[in-house]
Amino acid sequence: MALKTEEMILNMGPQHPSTHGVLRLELQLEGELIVNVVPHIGYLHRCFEKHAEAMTYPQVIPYTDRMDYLASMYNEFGYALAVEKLLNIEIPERVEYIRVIMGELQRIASHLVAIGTYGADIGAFTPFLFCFRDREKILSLYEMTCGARLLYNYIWVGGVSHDLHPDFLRLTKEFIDYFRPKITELNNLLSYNKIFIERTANVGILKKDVAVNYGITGPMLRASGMKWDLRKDDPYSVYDKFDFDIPVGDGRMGTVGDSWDRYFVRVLEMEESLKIIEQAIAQIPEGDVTSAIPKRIKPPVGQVYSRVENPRGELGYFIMSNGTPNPFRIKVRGPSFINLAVINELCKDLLVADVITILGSIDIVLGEVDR
Amino acid sequence: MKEYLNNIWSAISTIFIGMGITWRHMFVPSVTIQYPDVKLDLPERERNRLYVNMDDCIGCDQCARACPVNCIEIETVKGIPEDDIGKTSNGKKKALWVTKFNIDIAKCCYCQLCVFPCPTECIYMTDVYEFSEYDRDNFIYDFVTLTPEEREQKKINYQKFEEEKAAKKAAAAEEAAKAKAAEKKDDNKEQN
Amino acid sequence: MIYEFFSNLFNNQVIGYIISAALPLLFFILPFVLVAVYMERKVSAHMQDRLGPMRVGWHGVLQTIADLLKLLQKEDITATANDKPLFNLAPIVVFAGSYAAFAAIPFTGAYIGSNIDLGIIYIIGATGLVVAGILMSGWASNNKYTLLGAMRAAAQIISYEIPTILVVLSLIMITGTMNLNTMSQMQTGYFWNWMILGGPGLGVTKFLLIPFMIIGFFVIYISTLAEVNRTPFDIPEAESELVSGYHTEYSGMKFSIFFLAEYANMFAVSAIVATLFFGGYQSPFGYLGNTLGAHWLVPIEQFFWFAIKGTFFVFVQMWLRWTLPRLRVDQLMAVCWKYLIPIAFVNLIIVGLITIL
Amino acid sequence: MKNTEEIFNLLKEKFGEAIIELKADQPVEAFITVNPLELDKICKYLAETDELKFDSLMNLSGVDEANGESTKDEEGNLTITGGTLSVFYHLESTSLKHKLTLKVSAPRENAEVTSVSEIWKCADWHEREAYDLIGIKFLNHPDLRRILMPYDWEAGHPLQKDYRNPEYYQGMKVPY
Repeated sequence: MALKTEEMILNMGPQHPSTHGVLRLELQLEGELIVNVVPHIGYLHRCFEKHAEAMTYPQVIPYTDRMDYLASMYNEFGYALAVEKLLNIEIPERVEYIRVIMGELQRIASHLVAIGTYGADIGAFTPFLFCFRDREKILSLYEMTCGARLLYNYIWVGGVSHDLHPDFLRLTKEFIDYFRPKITELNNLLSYNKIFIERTANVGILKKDVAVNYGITGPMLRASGMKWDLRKDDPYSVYDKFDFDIPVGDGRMGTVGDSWDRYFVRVLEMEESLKIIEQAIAQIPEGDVTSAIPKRIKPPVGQVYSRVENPRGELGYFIMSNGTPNPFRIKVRGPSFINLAVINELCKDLLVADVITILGSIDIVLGEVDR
Repeated sequence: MKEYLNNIWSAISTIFIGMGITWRHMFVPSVTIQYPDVKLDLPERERNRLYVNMDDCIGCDQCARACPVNCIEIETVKGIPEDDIGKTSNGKKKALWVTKFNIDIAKCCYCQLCVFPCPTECIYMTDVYEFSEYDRDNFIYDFVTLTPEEREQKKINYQKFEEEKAAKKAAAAEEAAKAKAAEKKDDNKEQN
Repeated sequence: MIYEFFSNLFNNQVIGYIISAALPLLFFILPFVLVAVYMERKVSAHMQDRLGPMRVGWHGVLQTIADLLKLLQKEDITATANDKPLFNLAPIVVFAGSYAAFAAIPFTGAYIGSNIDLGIIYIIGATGLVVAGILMSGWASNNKYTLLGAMRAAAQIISYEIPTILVVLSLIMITGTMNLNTMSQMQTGYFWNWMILGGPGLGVTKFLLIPFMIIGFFVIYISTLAEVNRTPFDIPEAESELVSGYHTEYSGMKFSIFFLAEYANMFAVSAIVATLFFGGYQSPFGYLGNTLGAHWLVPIEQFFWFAIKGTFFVFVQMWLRWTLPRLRVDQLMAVCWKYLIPIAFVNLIIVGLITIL
Repeated sequence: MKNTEEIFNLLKEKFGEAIIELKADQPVEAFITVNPLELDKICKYLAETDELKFDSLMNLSGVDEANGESTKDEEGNLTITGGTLSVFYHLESTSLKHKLTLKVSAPRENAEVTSVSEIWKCADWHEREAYDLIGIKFLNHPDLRRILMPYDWEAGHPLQKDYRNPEYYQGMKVPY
């Protein structure tokens, strides 16, 4: 008969270096083994959805920036697409290309943060700073285009606020040439490091059917071996014009769907994003970018659910209009919010250190979890 | 056994590869910018502190309505016919005295939504980003060029003008009413 | 040696004890820690394409002193739920443990705190006190994170002493002495007399020993790394998991004593590794003092070489820290029990067989 | 692959009265309104039938429709009585690649909807959020607590159109 001992409750967060914000995890421990994880969220709750009800449609955009602050561009992208669907307006070709270039740069920037902080969670601090160094370059490109580094308010309903800077395409090409070797270096420094593999491989295995049932999307779902990417499976904007692969987890270092796969899918996705940007730069047409922006946005009565493939997964906007200039209801399906819900499933019977590993591999942004 | 030796080998080799990378980086020039001494060149589209060129402002309130966080407060008083409020740089004649144009920069979210609707392009974002203050009240920027007394004066002027106008109107209305009443009486009579 | 010098100078035993005990602290450990903290910051910064401290003094050289002043001024916080006597005692015990190790380390041929015959075993024993201090701090803080950190530290340090001792044992078999000063003296002359290259003397034995000495060096370097809680074995502090492990609750001067002990320990283990395998204070190319005939120069040269070697190994520790991720608790134990101990043991047997030859 | 109309006919045949109506005249999205108390059965059928196979719940959004009688008191505070609270379910099949929108409406005063968190695990947090912000109770939900607001928030459900901020929360002033 096993000796029944008292469980220890360890309160991880809201102030903890590795919870990526103000997330509180209540860990029930048996020694250092985890029996149960209860996440408590809402410390960053601003009720974005209530705010949005008092705003006009263009005024909501700065607020969407502040949800997933590491992928602001993509939040705007999703919101603009949803409202355009509701209004049923045509967008100039050039705008679509600009949006795709911006979105993919944002994906790289966001994944760099995910990868870098993941390294820092595991204890390797140097890759973290290398990633941030490269991310700065992307942010400088953004700053050149729209004047802001983090919260852009660049993609508007029907267009974008500024045309590209004359130097933008040249500098982006330079960035791509600069960045390719850095991925290799990152792989050598971190991804293929034996200690890193030991820490992440076979930890927190997420099975494919469980992932779908939990509504997991994005790199997490792909790491579980499912080839599902809205850019291919439900193409929006001009993504159907590009040739790129969807990297999936193959369990190279352990089991399919472990933390290493989740990490490595992000690394591979950065390369795919570079490919998309290269193609988009080659194909981008000339044209006006602000011509389709409606003067007054007053959608008809109705509702729409529109989704995009955010760096973290499926970002959905449910917008309900009652015919006034203010949205009647906006509900955001944040990928971090849904992906975080699975943490209890992943952490069972692992060690405290693995909670950090798994949480890092989920890659949450608390601004979006709590909205 | 093979796995055992393999583990040892892969651990040692990857550690040495990693050490090689960090060693090389010891001699790579660093990317740090020593901030207060050296400053980055900001691009021309930089979005930082808001500035209002009051010479051009016509007090149309469009920026305040566009602001998602309500950080702009504008109050205007209509000019009386004798006033010369001036012209904007694109030749429009102003009709309003702006008696209050406060921007609470602490609330501002730097979204630039106020810049685009402005008809005279008088509100814009500058590249000034160092404006910390010790007191929160100092963040409320007052852009109005009039002195407080002048503002009061303009209000009083307008009120007087309004009163005069109202008095005139009232007088006119009274006369009109009288006339109307007289007419009505006639009408009533006729109907009767 | 040094004690005799001072007791003769002052003609008083007590003063001699006190001065000889305080010398390494004042003249070596404190300056070394100041330099090492600065070095750690600069090394990490340049590895990460940064600049590191640049403001205080030329290239920030006075940054550590500024930090020290800051730490001295800080409020010494003690939570109400702390076990106060233990809480206050713990940093002192930790520092005493790592300081005691310096007593038997030969800095030069002319300066060794206590030239005892059991030198190396004494050092390993004395540093064991650090574990007690860490456990005390973890328990007395009355915090779950510190407790987890302390438990991990205790398990880790005790386990990793085994491979250390096994490797030390193989060296004792070759040299036949446990006195670090004697061991250093044996490796005199040129660098091919160092233990890593088979030790003094020529013959088949020397060349047979070289590969096993290299293996032994790796094992002892890794296990001493674990003993001083440096990455990749820094799980007791594991900043991203346990906030900062056993010293989470400490602030101000008590925290800086932990800090001091950590860096002192880093140098102590580096010095041991240098003494065992790299000739201790011996110069690799002979002495300038001997060639010039100025014999008073030799101890200074020896001290110079000793500091260089010790600092080099400290640098390697930093280099590893800023390159590698951290292991997990169970993996840490696996590295020790499944890899290091068997290897060290086999190494010991083979070295033993070779010495019989 | 099936469109909403075909699915509506299928469901009507199977569940009869529980399927209330198909609304396709609005822009962008057609949706099927169903009975809130039989939702779990309908969803189970949708998720497990081979020709439908809705294995993923994309989104679940509660809506305060504010279609009741609204009165304003002298301070301008809105009070709504009557009307409905609704929930929109956006379902998707990852294998058959079709989508479906379901809507349920429950009376505002006692909004009760059967939970679907047994069928799709991700509905767990979605439903908690809808309960927290709109005030819809999900029957048979394993753990229906507040999720974004503090657990001891007593001032109601903030996304209701007539929500009012409390003066104080635990002794702290709420409107700053």
